[in-house]
Amino acid sequence: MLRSRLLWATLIILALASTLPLWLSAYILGVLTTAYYFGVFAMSWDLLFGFAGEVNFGPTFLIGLGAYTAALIDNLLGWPIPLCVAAAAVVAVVGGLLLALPALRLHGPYFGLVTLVAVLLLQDVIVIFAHFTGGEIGMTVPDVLSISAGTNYWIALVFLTVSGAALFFYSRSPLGLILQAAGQDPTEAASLGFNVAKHKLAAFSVSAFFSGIAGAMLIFYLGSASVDVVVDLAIAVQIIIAAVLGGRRTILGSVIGGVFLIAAGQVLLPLGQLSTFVVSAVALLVILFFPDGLLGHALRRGEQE
Amino acid sequence: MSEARLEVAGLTKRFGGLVAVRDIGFSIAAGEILGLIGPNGSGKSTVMKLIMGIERPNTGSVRLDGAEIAGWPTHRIARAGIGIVFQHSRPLHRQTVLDHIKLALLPDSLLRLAADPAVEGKARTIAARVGLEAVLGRHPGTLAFADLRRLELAKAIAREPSVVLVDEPFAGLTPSEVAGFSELIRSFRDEGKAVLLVDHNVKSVAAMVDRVFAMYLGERIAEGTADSVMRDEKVRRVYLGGSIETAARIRTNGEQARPLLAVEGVSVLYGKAQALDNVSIEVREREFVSVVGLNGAGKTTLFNAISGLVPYRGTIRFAGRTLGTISAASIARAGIVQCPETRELFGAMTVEENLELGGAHLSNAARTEQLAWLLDLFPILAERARQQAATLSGGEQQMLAIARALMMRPRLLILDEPTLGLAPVILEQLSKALARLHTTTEITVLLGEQNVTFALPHADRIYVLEHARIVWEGEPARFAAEAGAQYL
Amino acid sequence: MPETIRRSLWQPSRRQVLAGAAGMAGLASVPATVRAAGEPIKIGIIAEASTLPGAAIPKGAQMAADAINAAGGVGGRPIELIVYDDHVSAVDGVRAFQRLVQQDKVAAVIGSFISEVALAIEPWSARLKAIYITPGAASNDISKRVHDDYAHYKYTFHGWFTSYFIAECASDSAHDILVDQFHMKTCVVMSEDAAWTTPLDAAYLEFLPKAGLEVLDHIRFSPDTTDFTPIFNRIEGKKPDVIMTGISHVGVVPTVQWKQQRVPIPMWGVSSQATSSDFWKDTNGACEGVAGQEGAGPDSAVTPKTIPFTQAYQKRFGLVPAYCGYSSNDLVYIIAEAITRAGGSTDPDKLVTALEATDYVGTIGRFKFYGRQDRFTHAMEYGPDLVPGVMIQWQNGKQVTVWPKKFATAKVEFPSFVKLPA
Amino acid sequence: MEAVQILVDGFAISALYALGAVGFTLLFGVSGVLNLAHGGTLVVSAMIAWLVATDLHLGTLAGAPAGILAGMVFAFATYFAVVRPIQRSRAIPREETEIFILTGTLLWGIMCQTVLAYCFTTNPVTVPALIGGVVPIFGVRTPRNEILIALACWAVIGALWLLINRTRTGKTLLAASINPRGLTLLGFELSRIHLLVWAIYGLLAGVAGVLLATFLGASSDAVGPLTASAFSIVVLGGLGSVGGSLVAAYVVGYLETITAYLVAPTLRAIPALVILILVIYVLPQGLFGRR
Repeated sequence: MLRSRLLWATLIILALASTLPLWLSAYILGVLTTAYYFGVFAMSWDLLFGFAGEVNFGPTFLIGLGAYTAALIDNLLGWPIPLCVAAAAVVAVVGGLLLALPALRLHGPYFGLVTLVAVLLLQDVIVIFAHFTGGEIGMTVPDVLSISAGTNYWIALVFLTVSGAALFFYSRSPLGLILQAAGQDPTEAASLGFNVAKHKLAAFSVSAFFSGIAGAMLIFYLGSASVDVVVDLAIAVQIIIAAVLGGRRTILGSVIGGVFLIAAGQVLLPLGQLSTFVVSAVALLVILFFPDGLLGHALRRGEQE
Repeated sequence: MSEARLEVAGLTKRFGGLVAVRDIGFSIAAGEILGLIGPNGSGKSTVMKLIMGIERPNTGSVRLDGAEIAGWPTHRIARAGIGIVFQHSRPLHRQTVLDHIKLALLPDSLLRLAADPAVEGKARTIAARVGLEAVLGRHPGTLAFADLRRLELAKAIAREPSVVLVDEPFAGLTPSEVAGFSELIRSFRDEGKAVLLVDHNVKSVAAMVDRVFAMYLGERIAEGTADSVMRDEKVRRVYLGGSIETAARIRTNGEQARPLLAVEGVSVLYGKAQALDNVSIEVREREFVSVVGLNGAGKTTLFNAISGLVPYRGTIRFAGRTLGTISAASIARAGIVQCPETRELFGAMTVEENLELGGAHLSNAARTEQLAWLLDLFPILAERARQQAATLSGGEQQMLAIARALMMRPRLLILDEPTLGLAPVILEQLSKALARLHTTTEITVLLGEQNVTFALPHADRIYVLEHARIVWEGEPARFAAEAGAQYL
Repeated sequence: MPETIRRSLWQPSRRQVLAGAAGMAGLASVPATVRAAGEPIKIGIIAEASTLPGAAIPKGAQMAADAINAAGGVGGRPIELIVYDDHVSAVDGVRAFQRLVQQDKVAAVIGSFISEVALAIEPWSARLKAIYITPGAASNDISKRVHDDYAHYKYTFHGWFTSYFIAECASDSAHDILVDQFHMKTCVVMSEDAAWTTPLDAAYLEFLPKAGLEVLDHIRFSPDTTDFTPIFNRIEGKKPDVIMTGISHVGVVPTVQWKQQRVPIPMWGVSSQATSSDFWKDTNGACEGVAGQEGAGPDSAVTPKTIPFTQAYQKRFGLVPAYCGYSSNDLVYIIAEAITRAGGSTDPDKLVTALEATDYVGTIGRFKFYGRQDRFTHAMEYGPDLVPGVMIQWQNGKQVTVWPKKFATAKVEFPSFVKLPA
Repeated sequence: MEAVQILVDGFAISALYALGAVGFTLLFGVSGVLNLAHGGTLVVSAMIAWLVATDLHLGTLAGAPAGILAGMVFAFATYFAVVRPIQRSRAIPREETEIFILTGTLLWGIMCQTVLAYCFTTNPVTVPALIGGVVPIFGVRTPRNEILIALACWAVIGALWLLINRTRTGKTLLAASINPRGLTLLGFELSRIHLLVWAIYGLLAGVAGVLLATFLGASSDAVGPLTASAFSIVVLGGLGSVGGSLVAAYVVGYLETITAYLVAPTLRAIPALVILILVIYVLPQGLFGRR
């Protein structure tokens, strides 16, 4: 049975991943740490695109909201990290609901643009209130999760596992089923008695919840929050690419895509500027030749059996 | 017969200017099957959508067990007890048949993260009832067409609705499958459900409905038992255009004429649905041939195959040359020009511009000449020359579509359902125009119609298409006797 | 340097050199052409090859490393540079820094002329206890942090003028030339909205009045502004005698539009991109008359080392160094000396002590770092006898030094459309 | 006085926006493709124009055509390397072609940006204006070049209008945007029409790019922002509606200029964005949207 095989594979990979700190250099761990948070971003995006059928060009709107909320609270109120993260989650969810409202009215490129603009606006607001947010510079946070690469890695891995499990089971649960139906054919879903709006709002909140937390954790790992890390459209693009690369509608595939993007970017660092070029070129080729994405391809194979 | 489950009264729906449904009213009692029939564009599907809340009525009321539900959101109506079986649906690719049925059984709650165990059992019973038990574990992509329809049926009845709406229950099914479905639908009646069957024509549903409600151009034209409706004059005129007459026509060309188009053993599959089954027809030079058949019989598919718009098995030869792989556009340039059911006009452009585009491949001289001739053939278009195509009346649009096709100077003109949703007076004009084409030009015409009276006078030969197969071929004269009876 | 890349489109030979600037692998593995032997001393470089100043960092540093190695290295050990590009992104900068420290185990990191990036790296220099020196970022906060929390931040040094001193330097020059020679009385401050300009503007507002220029207005614009017409019009509305600029991320666009629109007011102050010898071509000569603060100019000997270095650099890379070229070169020497002073040890704490004792005459002046009591702890000391700073002006396609007097090679001239006070 | 200034300055900018957006919307209208590498096309033509005009010292008169040509070449590259493969791929389900084209062109744009940054740095380049100098308009000192740009933009847009409404070829484009199936039935090969529209797109974007380079300057960093602004203008005007995007361009252009003058240069972009969201929310099809 395919499902269980996927489960086993995941468990084995997790087991392996958890041993990495024992034999990998601090630097590589650092790269993987960011990659894991990135994976959560991509999974949350896939929940919206793959299941709710909403193309969100602005995942960084939710991430940025979370990240900056946490950063501001930590700086201004000096709350402990867990509280900051919790607050980040709340604000992100509110943002998610805001984003969901147009989603119920608009479709295709039109909704896409709104999400895009949401990011640009957030960016501008951050710059305007530079006095608090540090504007273009970004702001450093007094607290960090840990300075030990190992610990940071563990934290990220645990967080990735938890949110991965949550999102995966949500997507595979009855709710996920309904969501998928609603995303694919709202009319039919409605005539089966499902309140499409309700379920989409739920999906947006869940996606926002994890994006927000991940954003907050990321900046507590990096020790600083800046627009080009958690808000910039370039990041949003990377997230989308990661999800499509890993395989739409697979949730877990997004992690693979995310790790691939970040890792590739680092491996190619000696290429200087051109590293970005190579990564995007590879991504483009994958999209052209394996449109189902890496994991999606594997699963599709499995289904044919 | 018990009290009315579903009561519809004074239902009216406008889309912009056009009135799709005008003052429709009927009621269905528990344990009753009502057939809602009418040709394409008669508004019957809109009525169904209005009941389901997919479209909001402008005026009128819809009562379910006495409670007013008009204007409710669809999901509320569904939960109130109305189920619908869509004709076309987009199943989820990654879920199994069982998952799909389970989906329909799930509560609309955000808190139920795990389906309760009973669901599984229920789903299996339903599957067994509609005859899906054999394919429970398969993905929709791998299902036969009939099974997909069964799946739709299963989903619709999962919530045990007291009213079931079924859109074209038998479209694309083989006779044996039809029997099976009829059984199922009758069983709904026996459970005291109120059932609404929406279909193009009485015939297909006659066997099982208690009453029939016939619509045309958004209005009620007849209501009563299947037989009474079939005998109803209005209905006959809509479908047959009155008594079948066969204007005796002078043979312009005899058997010896060379065949222009030869369709040999052509079959077409839409996904799993057999849209054409080993069809062979022949059209000779300067001949007018009509393919008559009910909606969904496969006429449009046949024409699209000829025009190279759908992939097919079998061979199609035009003027001795096998079409096979040539692009649709080049087929059109080669001389087979189709004037489709949907007309495909350039709505935002003027009549003139539409015609101009039709003549784009001609030399300037030829174009002006052709244009003059057509404006003479359809004088109304001359008056409307500068008007936007979208703003024309249905009849005028149809004439424009035909004229635009003729601008290409086709050797073979394919006319698909030119009478669709047109008022009788327009039919007259079209009829005349065709007659003139026949007598004054070298053109060959292949006409697809469900309106036999329109088709007969313009035909040298007739093919009858039914359930994707050619079931009769012959001269108009023999049609009434041999095929006419079983046609409606 | 990018502009060489441009030329190199038809001089592929040069592309190799560039591989250095752009893809650092080339340089990283450059074997020390040396008599020096033994375990090499690794120094990390974080560059922005896609920007004018940022691309000068690895070049300047490489010149120093080669020279040191040719001269026998540091106590016999060659210097090896490991160079990464941060794509002008804070997070990439941090990653590059982590990689240099944790993976490549470098003794110290010279990196980035962008305050945003430097400020993001600084906390990591503290957390990882690794020496970090910026060769071109200006924000006061870099050294302010060291001052406020010395124990934590002491591993960071600031190898360039702080915004505060840049403003002071520009204001002094404005006083000597604009006020005394051209009788100017009023100005408008025009700065890009960025980390380094916040303190710069504050200092401008403090020094300019003292220098005799009344500040009529203070305009900040976002670095991605493309249309400067409204800004120039607003400035013109105030009728100032001069525009005091604070621009580094932008440069070409405002300069070109300034010329196109014949804005009758001269631009003076800081214009980092104007320090690149390619600025003339990028602006199609629109920069005629633009004056900007610099460490040293190509044509005047701030120290005996300035001109030889400039010429060697030009010979090797085909252009004169942008300002980070000078500082990066000097900083490699300074680190090398510090390691020698620390008895060859690369232990960070020992290095900090050694660096604090720095007294080195480089290409742009005499380097010292302020102590923990000074407000700009670990920042490069500014002053006539230390690193004096100069004003460079574009005249007929050449960069000439116009201030201070003792280094000046030409008189200040402004283009014809500029209206000067009677 | 300020009012006049805003009027004059806003005009040239808006004209440039309009020209930048028209090709984008035409492309969507006719072939249903949202080309998110649009900014790339503009910058490529700007850079090549600069390369020929300044770096090779051949002057603007040689640079401009070179840049326009480059724009067309890049447009075709986008079509053949990214868009067409996706459209023809059997592995990609029809209903998802759109998101794939979006992602694909997005990636293509990034690739283009990095290559430009590598060869030309992120520093903006400017092509010398064809005519220098300034003339006062109602007392506003206006560079002759800005006037030239406004005229050029409107000349090109006018030519496009003539092409679409007065020539047979143009009408087939219009027809394709209304009802492609109808065209096939009339014997037109859609593939040819797509080639044609990509060529026109490349031409329009090329001209816009070159003009941009003589006015505001263009840098590889501008690839993203240029795409975003064209995208928002086009959606505001209503996807596929050429007239709509002209209006939208002026709305956005003037909003920005007004903000820059009356509020603050830093806030320039914000009001336009807010208005955009509001309009789309109230009119989900944009100002003049058909679909």
